[in-house]
Amino acid sequence: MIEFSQHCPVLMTITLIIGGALTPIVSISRKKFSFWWAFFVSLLAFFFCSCAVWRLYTMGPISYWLSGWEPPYGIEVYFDYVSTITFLMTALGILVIVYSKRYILHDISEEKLPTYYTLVLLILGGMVGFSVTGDMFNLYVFLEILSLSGYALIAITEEKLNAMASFKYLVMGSVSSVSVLLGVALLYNVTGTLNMADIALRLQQFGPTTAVYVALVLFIIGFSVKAALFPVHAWLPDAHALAPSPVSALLSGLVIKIGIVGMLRVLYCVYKLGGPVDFTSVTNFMGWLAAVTVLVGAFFAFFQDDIKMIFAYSSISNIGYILMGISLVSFTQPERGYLGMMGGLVHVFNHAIIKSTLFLCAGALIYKTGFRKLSDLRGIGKKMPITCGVLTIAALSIAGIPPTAGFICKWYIILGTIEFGKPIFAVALLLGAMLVFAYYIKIINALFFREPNESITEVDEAPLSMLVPIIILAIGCLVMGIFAYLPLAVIRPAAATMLGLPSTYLPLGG
Amino acid sequence: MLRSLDVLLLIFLLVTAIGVVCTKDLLGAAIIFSAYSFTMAIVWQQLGAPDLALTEAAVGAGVTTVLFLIAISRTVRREDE
Amino acid sequence: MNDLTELFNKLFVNFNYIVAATLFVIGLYTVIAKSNLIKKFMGLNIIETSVFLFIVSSGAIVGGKAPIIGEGVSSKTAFVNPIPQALILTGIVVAMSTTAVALSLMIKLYEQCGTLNADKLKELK
Amino acid sequence: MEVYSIRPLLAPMISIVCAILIFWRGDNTFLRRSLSISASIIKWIVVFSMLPGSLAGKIYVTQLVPFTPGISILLRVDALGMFFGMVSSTLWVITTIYAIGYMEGEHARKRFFAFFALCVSTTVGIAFAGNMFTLFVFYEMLTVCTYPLVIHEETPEAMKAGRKYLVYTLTGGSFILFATALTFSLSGTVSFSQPGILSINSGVGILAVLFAMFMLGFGVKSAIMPLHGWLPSAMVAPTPVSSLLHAVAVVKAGVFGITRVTYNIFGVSLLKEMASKGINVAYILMWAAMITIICGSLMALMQDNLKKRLAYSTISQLSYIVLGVSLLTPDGAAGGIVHIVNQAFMKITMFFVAGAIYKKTHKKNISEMHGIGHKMPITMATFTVASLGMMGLPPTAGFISKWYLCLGALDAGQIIAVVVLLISSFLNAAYFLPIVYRAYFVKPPDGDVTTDEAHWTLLLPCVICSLYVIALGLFADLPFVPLALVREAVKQFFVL
Repeated sequence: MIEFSQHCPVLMTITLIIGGALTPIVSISRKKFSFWWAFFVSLLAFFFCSCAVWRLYTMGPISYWLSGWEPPYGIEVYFDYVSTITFLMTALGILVIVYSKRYILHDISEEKLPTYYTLVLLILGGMVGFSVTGDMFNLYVFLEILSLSGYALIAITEEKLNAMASFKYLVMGSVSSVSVLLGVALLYNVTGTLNMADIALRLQQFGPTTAVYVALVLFIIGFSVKAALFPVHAWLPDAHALAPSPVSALLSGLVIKIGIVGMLRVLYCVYKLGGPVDFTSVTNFMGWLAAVTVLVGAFFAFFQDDIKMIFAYSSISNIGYILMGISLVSFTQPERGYLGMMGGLVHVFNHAIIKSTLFLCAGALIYKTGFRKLSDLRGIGKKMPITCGVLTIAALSIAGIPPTAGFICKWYIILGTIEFGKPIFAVALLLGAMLVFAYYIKIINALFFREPNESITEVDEAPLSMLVPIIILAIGCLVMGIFAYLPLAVIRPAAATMLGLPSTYLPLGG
Repeated sequence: MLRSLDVLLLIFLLVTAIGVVCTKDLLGAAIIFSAYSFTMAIVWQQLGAPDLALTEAAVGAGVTTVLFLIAISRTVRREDE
Repeated sequence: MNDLTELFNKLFVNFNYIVAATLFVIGLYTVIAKSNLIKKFMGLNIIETSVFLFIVSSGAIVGGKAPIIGEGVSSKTAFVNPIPQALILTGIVVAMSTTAVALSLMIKLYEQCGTLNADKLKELK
Repeated sequence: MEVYSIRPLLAPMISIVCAILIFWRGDNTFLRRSLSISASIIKWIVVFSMLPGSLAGKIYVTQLVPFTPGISILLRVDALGMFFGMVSSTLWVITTIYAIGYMEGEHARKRFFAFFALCVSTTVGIAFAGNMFTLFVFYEMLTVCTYPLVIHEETPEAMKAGRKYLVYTLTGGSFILFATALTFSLSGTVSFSQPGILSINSGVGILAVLFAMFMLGFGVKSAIMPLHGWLPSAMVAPTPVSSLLHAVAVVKAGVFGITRVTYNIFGVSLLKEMASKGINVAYILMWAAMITIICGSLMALMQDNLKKRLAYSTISQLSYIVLGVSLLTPDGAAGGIVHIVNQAFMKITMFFVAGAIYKKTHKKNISEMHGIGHKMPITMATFTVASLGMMGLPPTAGFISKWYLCLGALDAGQIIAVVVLLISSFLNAAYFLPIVYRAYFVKPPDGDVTTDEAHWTLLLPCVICSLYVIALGLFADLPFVPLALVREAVKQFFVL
């Protein structure tokens, strides 16, 4: 078991990518078989991931050299505490695939089913690979795999606007990828290695040069685009709102988190707190941008009538929370950043769960009624009580109402800002949360408390294959909030190791 | 010290790039782009990367150009349309 | 006069980098300023190749040999560093796939909207 | 003495289970009614089974899930919590009976009763919260659960009121959240304890800011001026909601929070120490309360809509409690806290009467209520009793609170507070007695004086409450009335 679990991080990545590539072949005679294949592949990946996580928490991080090549020639797969996000990715992947079974035929023809599932598996594989690799160049490769599948998934429907949204995303995404690649190259130039741990060591030797600073800025720019931080967020609303709902769930729930994971890797695994490069001026700036992002996202969401557009803008706002949390770090006193880091990391998980719930619920409403505007969906709550009930739970959760999942991150980030001496950020966060709640209450009002729309009288509850995933996710929203110590226990070592503290570090309130 | 051939190649690279930007006819731009990629392939060779030169010649000058040509043939030919 | 020679020398030594930077700027200009989507994408390709040029140049040793083991090769030092090239190889393929995806998107867009002009597409929305 | 017990958890859970069952099978009228009533009675029994222990100084504790190191969701029933829990669970029983009668024939009754139960559950949660964090969790839940009740009518006016309510209370909630986090950051704990958890070493300035934030937060629900704007507009809700939630649960949650912060987070000694260093936050709070008392009464005078007048009267009366708490003397605190229950019973009677009149005659305005006392004598009699209580005349409950408040004010040397209380009594008389006068001594316009009382489900709660108002006044010193519990709580606060 121990021997086997060591291979798991590699196995799950390979399973997803090869499985994805094989999908068109296995479903050549029956297009619909591609669903079962994708389901099976994602289950397998989930199993591998569980093994890896189990090993991580019993024996510590897994460092694995592909085909046994020693550094610096081989490629390292490094499954550390931050990589636990892969657990979420694979789990969410299964739910999204199950959900797609009925839903996706609403958006695409049966001919395209294998393509769709291929892309879903590839995007999952890209994300999983991105989170477990210990090699800078592989980071770039996986980033491209997942981005390309993402562009294609957005444009998979025949809608007119989708291709445009996808193209906008593609141009922004390509520029960001190039900037990441350039960053990798600069770092390689200075240190002569691509392995993250090696780079970190050698940076210590070579000291800070201009190239190292430039590389840092390039990484931050590149990953900011992927995470949709404020000035470079413009691609997100269209892309996330127009994609088929399960794809929106993946994109908003997980893909934007890739930018966050990338930043965590670069800032806290490669450059490192207390290392040769004092990057706190950069994180400081990021913190301010994040505060603006929170408000901008929340503000624009207010003027939307399209239900998925609202969710997309609120994703921008929530990415702001996360970035605010992870940028509250002090270079010389890492423990001061602990609570904020906890908040940011917890919200990476919670927002993934909540936002996918929201998008999947929106998908169920669209699937049943064909409407996506709030003014058309009014009064649907009585016809589809379960979907709308779940949507309400998720909406309360994202507004940070206790005892749901969204509240924990709010609590931690506020604690973090106080500990860090920047209560102004907390003000931005609370104001943002208020705005968020204002438009979610608009949704709840429309669903439950307004005169029903006459044209949707013949509507009943969504099919089971769509209900089951959203109910599971809704339970997740509640459990992560009420039994908050469970996710916190999982994330605590991640926050500590990111800051260079021992993984058992436990301050007051941590 | 760079050899003068390299310098010439690099300058030609710049010229073709500007050509790509300035040509209003997309078909022409695509062909200039192909020339650009070929030049790049030779630059790779000069920099001691024959494998890259091969790939660039095949993928950059070949496949990408063909893709551009297909796209142009199925859409517009003039830039301002 | 001496200063000028030195300047030229410096320019020559760094000529690869200068060209890469210039190409980057040309590409960026195309992406931002041109309204035709296909043109935009050519610009993006130029940006990508400029980055590749930069990386390979940084790995190159002038007068070094290709990293291929053959007859009469004994010392390792004269080789060009192979890792950047391996990276670029992947990079070229990735750039090609991005182009493929982008162009197929454009064809789709053109079929639906009848134009590839970014400004006109914005109006259509 | 702390005793582990499941009962503190059981009390809020009963209402939650009841709410879930109503959501599930609430379309059946009989099932809905019997569920509501039986749950409220079971809950009442559970809460009251803890009363003897509480009186004897026992503290019942249920530790729920740990949240983070140093914080857990903790239910802890001390004397003050027991007191508030008792008030809300008793009034739930009475209001449930009333609501069954009142909501007859209204729309969306399933939703109404389910959220009603949820609100009571969260109120009891607030009462039993063992630390600031738990209190905040329930406080926010209360805000959310009340929303569907406020907008029950679904008219544009109701929606507007609901929006206003949310904006006010959630902003307040944000202040509390920030203040709670700051408290945790300063002291490393958020548990309520005697005599408080903060220390003067944190710096007087930051403590003053902290206190101000708590007061801004809780001040919204306790409707301290100028944070009161939501309360009058929220009166568009159906009467049972106005009565239980806007006379008892929501607003009292606010003053309860203020009490907790003053005595269990800051503590009397710390506040006095701060005062000696030049920042007397309690004094400022006292002035805010006094201004609210007078202004609220004056605005009540100007209202013609009965429920609106009651709402402004509530604003004024709530500040009695805040005033008592801010005096920082044992008698003042006792007067303030006991006014939680006294004001609750008096105000709920009045709301019930307003509702009964509306249900019977569809009259909302006082100027239309000529001779209503002839038609509905029992109803109006209960209203009269409550009015006398509001004025603070013996032997009603209102007298007890006013007596203790005055004693406390004299102890604290604040003659001005006594004056304010007296003026307020006159103002109370000025806006309640005309109603009574009009009801009894002005002939109805149609000359019809036949008795025509409301349905018994509406009448009975009025009668019970008004009897209770008198009983509280007459038998204030018996061991099982709220005053005894308040004395126990005050003993804990002032370490007597």
